Amino acid sequence: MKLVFELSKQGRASALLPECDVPEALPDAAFRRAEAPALPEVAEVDLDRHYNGLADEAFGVCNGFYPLGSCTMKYNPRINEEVSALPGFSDIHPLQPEGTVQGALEAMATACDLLAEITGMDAVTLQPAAGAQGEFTGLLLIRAYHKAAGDDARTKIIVPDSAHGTNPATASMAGFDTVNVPSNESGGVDLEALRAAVGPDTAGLMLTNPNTLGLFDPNIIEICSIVHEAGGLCYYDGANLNPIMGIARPGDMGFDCVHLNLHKTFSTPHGGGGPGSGPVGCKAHLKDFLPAPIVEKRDGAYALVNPERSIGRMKSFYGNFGVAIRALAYILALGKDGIPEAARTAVLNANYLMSKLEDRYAIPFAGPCMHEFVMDIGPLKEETGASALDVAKRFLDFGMHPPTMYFPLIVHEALMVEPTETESRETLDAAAEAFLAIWDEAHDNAEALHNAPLTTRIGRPDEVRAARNPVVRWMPDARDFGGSDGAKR
Amino acid sequence: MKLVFELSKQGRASALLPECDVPEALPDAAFRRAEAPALPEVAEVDLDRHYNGLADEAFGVCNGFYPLGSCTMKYNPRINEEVSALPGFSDIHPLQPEGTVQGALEAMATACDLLAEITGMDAVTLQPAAGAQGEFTGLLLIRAYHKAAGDDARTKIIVPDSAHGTNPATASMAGFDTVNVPSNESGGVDLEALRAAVGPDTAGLMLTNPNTLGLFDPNIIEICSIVHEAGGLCYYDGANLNPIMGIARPGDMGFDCVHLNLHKTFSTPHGGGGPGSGPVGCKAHLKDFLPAPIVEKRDGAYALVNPERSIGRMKSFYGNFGVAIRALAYILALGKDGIPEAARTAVLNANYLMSKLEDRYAIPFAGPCMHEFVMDIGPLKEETGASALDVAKRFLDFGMHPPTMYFPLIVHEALMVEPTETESRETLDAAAEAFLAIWDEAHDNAEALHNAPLTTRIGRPDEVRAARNPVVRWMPDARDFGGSDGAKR
Amino acid sequence: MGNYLPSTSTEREQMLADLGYESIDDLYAVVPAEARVHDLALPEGLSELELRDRLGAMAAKNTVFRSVFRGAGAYRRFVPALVKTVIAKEEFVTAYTPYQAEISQGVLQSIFEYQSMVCELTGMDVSNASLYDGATAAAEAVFMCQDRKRSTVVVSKTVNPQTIETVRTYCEGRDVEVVVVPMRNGATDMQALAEALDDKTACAIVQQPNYFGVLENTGEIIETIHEAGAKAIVSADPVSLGILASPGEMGADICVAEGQSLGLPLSFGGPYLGIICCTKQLMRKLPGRIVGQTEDARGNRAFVLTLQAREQHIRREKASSNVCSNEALCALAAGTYLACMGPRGLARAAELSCSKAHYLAERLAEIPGFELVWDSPFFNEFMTSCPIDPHALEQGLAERGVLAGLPTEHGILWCTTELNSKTQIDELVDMVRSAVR
Amino acid sequence: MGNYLPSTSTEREQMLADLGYESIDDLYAVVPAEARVHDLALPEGLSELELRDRLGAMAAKNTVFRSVFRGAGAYRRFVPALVKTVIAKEEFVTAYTPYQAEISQGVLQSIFEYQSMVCELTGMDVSNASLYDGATAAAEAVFMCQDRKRSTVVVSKTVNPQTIETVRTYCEGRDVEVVVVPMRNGATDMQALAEALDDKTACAIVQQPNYFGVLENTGEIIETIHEAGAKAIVSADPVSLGILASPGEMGADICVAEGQSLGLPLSFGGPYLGIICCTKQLMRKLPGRIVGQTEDARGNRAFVLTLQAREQHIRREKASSNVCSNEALCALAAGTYLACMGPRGLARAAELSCSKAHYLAERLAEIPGFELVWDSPFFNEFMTSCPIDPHALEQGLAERGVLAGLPTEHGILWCTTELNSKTQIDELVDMVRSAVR
Repeated sequence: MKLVFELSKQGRASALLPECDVPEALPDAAFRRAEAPALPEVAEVDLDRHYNGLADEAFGVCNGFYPLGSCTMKYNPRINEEVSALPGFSDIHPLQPEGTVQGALEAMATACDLLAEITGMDAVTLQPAAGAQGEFTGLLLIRAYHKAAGDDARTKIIVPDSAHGTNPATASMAGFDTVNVPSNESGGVDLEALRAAVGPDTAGLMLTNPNTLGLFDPNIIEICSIVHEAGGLCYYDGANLNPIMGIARPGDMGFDCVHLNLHKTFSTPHGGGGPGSGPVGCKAHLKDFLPAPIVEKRDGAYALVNPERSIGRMKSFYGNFGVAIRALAYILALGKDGIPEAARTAVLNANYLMSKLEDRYAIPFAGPCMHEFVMDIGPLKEETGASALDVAKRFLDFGMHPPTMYFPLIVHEALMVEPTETESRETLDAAAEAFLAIWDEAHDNAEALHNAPLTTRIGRPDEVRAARNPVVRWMPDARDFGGSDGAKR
Repeated sequence: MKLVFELSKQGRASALLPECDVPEALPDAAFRRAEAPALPEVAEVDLDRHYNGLADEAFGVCNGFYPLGSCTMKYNPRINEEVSALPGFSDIHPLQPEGTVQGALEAMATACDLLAEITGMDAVTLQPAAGAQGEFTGLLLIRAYHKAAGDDARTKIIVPDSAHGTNPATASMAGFDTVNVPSNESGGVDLEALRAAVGPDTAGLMLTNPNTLGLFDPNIIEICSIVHEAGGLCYYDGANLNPIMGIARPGDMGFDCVHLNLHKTFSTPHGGGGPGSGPVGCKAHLKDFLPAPIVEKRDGAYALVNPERSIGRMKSFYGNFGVAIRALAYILALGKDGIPEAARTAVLNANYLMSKLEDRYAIPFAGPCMHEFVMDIGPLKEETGASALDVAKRFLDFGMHPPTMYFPLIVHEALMVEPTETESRETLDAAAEAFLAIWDEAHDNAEALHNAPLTTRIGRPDEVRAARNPVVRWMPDARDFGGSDGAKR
Repeated sequence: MGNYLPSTSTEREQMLADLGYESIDDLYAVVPAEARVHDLALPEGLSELELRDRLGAMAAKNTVFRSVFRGAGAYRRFVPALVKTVIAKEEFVTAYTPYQAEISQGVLQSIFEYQSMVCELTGMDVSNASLYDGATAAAEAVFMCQDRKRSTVVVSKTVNPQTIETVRTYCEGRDVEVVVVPMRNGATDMQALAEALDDKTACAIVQQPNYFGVLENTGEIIETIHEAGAKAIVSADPVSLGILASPGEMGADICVAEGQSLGLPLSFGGPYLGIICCTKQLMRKLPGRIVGQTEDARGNRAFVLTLQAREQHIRREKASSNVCSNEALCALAAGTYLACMGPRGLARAAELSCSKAHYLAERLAEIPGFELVWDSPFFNEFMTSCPIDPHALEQGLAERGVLAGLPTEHGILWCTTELNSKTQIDELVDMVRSAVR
Repeated sequence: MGNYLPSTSTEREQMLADLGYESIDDLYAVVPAEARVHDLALPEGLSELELRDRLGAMAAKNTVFRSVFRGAGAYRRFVPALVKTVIAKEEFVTAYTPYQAEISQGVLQSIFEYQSMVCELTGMDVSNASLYDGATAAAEAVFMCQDRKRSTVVVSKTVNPQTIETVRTYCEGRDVEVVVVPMRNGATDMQALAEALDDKTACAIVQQPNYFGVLENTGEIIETIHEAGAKAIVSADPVSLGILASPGEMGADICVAEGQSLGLPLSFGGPYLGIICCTKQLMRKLPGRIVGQTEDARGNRAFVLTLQAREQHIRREKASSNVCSNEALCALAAGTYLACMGPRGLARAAELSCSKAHYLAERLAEIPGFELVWDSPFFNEFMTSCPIDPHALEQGLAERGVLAGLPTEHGILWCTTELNSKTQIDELVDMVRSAVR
């Protein structure tokens, strides 16, 4: 594929804007740029083909099975795209008078109520733009809570070693130190280690449950108690809510606040890496600290109000509204029966697929699993030389997206498989057959696997070269970017 | 690719419709069907992937060069899709009170006016659904005209031997006999033959100009005169209007009526074979015969009225309205300068591409051509064994759509190439290189060409088998379709 | 001004120079001066922004009704979101007729699937790839039945009048007589039908449910037609076939239908979808494109346009139809719609439409002057009397965002579909009640 | 009720049986009873038809204004039809972050192109793949500048107040001081700025054109910041960069921008697009995803996510940012927008926006009481006084389909873009005139 810049010819353009119908009034030369930006000049027909070509080289849930562990790549219903694009939602200004956006505020309030019910929380904000920002918000709530209580000594956040990297990174952003606690042999939190870790410096615990091994921690209530008894708060990382939504609630487990990834659990599309949405829910004792503004109904009308002791604003306006509309549509469609049914089916599908693989592939922690399971490719690698990377890359040749690779870190050759509930038995069977075929190939000719994928337009890219000699932009001929060999026209 | 029926599992479905909110009231059993139709039962996720898979196996103008002669596969502007989908156009009932559809009627009237100006006609109907139906309409106008004049002897329609098959077929549908006239050595109408053919039985002439060889007939005015002098009318087949729109008008050449293919000249998309739209324009003396209804402005408001001596209705309602909106948008965008500029560029592009090929490939009629040109693969076939089919199929391997094959019939191994104006020089150069490479391949190893295409998912299908033993539908297991081996579940 | 040309004027001049011409006019040398345009009276071209404003303003002048109780051949129905997604895919939208099978399997297979679903729905053996609309499908069906011995056409008065008009126009070219059979109690008059048929009759057309919503005794009608040695053409409502007896099981020779209900918007009357399908005996008379299944040399299943010997580009003046363009994208919509709905979804749509019509009829009957005109069984459309000027009623409702039933010579023709909720119906009844007060 | 499950309950029971379980609850055995939901207080699920009605009713309660004269950080601008087409493509919409480069070249290349265009537009060396929005981009930019010696932040009062608030929230976690510099005649007070900077200052943020539409002397400001040894962060309006001096050429270290103007709808405030780019010296401090060019073993050009050593999944608690999701689809929209517009189209958008604002300002000034609050040069937004209650004016205009400028403590902040035709502006002025009469 050519770069769009490589399609550019001087003077080409589409006729998009009219001539000026008022007297021209432009800024003084002092404010003007010296030369025009070297944006591409391409005719519409060639742009159209360019982006169709790029789309052909993208792979979405619409193209096939996507068992990317921890990412919950479920089907994105088309109706959600349709309703979120309604002009009444998509063409309203965030600073319109409240009286002219009552429907939008109603949608937000409804989404908050439904999410609060699903998580067992008392209040929800839609403002965080993604899970990571939700985590940051949650930790700022915890920080504000302790601060309001005059308790400045609580500087530490406890994080299990199986956690996503965002957890410790977020703790740092929020000014906390991270204390890692190890997993026990069943993959859950080591209670003794936790007891040893908590103390008067404990601000809180961040926990994903089911954890990144796909296991629900049976000690969850005790875990929360231990933290609470030490004076800390418990933060629920909602990345893995999908298998328990409508079945069990973080609030009832003892968590004080929670973030959700609407782009995972609530079926909003991932968009190639965003936009996501990371609403945060909290119990009543944290509600006054929520970021500003939140939606409330007052005297029969919805209004945006600032919580009393708000931690402030996390971003512009009210969050990724368009994403929230999609999630709202999803929850309204599923309703009280559909939500737990989706969760149960996610768990069933994961266990079904795992059962087809466990005779060949090592499953490091005993099941049943929840929505996902981790395979350890270590034994296969030792035996045949085929690594988790090799297995994943070969999986591409079967027209499916590989599982998450090399995560969680506590399993060195991990492949993390999350089928989600929106896959049929036929799809799961086809995936199992592919994995088993690869297992056979590893034993027959592991060398060949190192060259996988074989059927994609490009082979494995040289990532080391990319990082060592970064070429991160196209560069017009006339200029150059430092010492690097920028992509040239 | 599986058939959608092969994805079906009993009981699968999407939750699309609600329960009934009024008392159930259904027809008596006597009116009910014995068993449910065996429609597929497939989940939304699998349907979504199915249709994405089918789309991957379709090739449109959005995917690349499409020089399909006589089809004018120009770029379909995206804005036209957008405006035609506006609820104010797409969600209005054809039988709404006229006061509630003034904008729709205005759009139709505007389109008619613009098309009349471009063709040099006095009135236009948008009713015909496609070019072929436009032809039928035109011939019914001619028939009605002679009938109204009490002239029952005019039973013959003259058609040149280079004409599209629709011309003679239409003449038959309209109750006329067809008289074929041969082409002269320059590819135009043989004037002597025409003079010999006309007479008191001549109802009219159907002519495409430029003709299917891409040649503008220099004798066009004399041709029309000859027919008129014999008492016949002249029908302009608008299939090839693109190179002369805004440059020369059928009305000024002497034609009495004309059809247009909005899906060719006016950039509305072909949709994989329709919907098209075939408006018919006519001079004042035919206006009263136009199909009912047509749009007129009366007392400041638009109204649908039935012409006095209308030939009747060609189809339901007012034509392919949604297609007409796209064409209207196109004409309004191009305007008085853009329309002829598009025509000129279409001609330039055709001549440019022809000039790159004429040293190798035989061009049976001397240029310059108009919007398209015909190559004769006969000499190449004689020399190497590579046929027009072989060349076309090999062209597929270059990621482009082949030219029209084996048409016009007067060139036995014809390839008819129409690049259109919406292709860049780079694209034309790439196409020329592909044709020249194929010419070399034919000389190096013609055998290999017989197996082309090599890079498509399927190779050349067995068309004889398809016609001899027709399997034209999938069949559920339990039933069978006559003696044929219907596709089975 | 737009033009969608990739090449700039500079590039075009260069290309022209490469060709050895000085002016683009040199390429037009053969065009006689008398035919040349001198001052094209078109407006100046518009930028995309202006174009959106201009067309947007026209669209805004049309009323998009909140609720619609009018059908009469065009129906506002539920369209699954997936259908809209599928038919917006550029690969489908911008492709030509699938002549090049090797790169067109997606389009070909979608049509093959459409043909199969149409056969399932109608109970017929063979469907083509579609025609322009229901009315032209009926006219083409007539052409299929005509031969030297039998050429006249009998049509029931209860068939959609636009269909009758279209059949007349098509038959006009060949000077064929079209006999219209009167109706009785809203349905085809059986006795008059039998009398209209004779040994010149090529075929007879009936509609089920008929134009007035009434359920015809299709079986008996077809029997009568067959007894006269003519072919029976049934025009069906495709959604109703979710529960109604199929033309195939009733013995029809040809079934035609307006397919707009299957996932297409109202779009002020077009583009719509002409469904035509027939018994296998008539297969080789079917007009238009047909997709068939075959194999490539490697043994892959493959689809192609087939039975082309029927068509105009081969037969020329001997072809029975000149059709080439079909409504492929509309057929894709219909196929996707049927796949989304499935047998149960389609049945539900039919059931809801029917039940709601009966509820509406009952509720309207509470208002003096709104009686059912006929006591025949009906499906989702029905005719009532109207005690006031129906156009005044229509106008009053229109101002409140509701499109009333269609005023006709017999009364008002009401229609409901799955989109008309009970709330909408009750609201309508209230509006009607206050309108006649 | 929807559920989007392909498997039927029968199939699921069978799968469960295959696994050797009797009940799905067996798989949940580890979940303690106290955490189990007993009666989930959610409404019954809806069919697609009901869902469309329900959400449609909510959407219908919002006013979509015919003309909009309000900006203040969110702009209704022209969006080319092609942009809407591209970002609706399911392959882009439903893909994950492009971890698997071999099947994600389309997404990766689109981001690489986006990064390149952003660099061109801003004059900076390196862009990331995007952040959440302009405000969070500013906050992340602050994090890039902080080290042990220098950690405080200076922000001009003329920066969008939501950006200031967001920076404050982000800095709160690390107890970092945020100093706000006052303004003078609608622009940053240069003397106050110089005084606010000291040897603890990590960076200072200014906005061009600023929140009030006024054009800042960016060059002088950046010089002042650099003289104090701090980094200069410029928040830019990306459309204005079609003609305005780029932050890069003025010497900025980091440029951030709200990218919503580049082809994204207003969407009640999100999703928007956080643009962040910097000098090559700061490249390895840039947060979020970055796409780089490399080759595969066969020598094909290939794109990958690169410089991952910066990111949270590698560095964990040592990462300077926790960002993982970016706004890839919004970046695709922006890249497509910029490719559609090209350098001349973007300049035209900037010129139209600016010219129209000056025309509007002039016309409004004809009405007594609507004077410009400051006499500083402005771009496409400006502040006027208002002789009546601004909310009454807002209300009056809203009833006529026009969204007035934003009422603020300083007056009314008006905005024009290329979408405001002279006709619209004249109409607005007439409405305002009658409102104050």
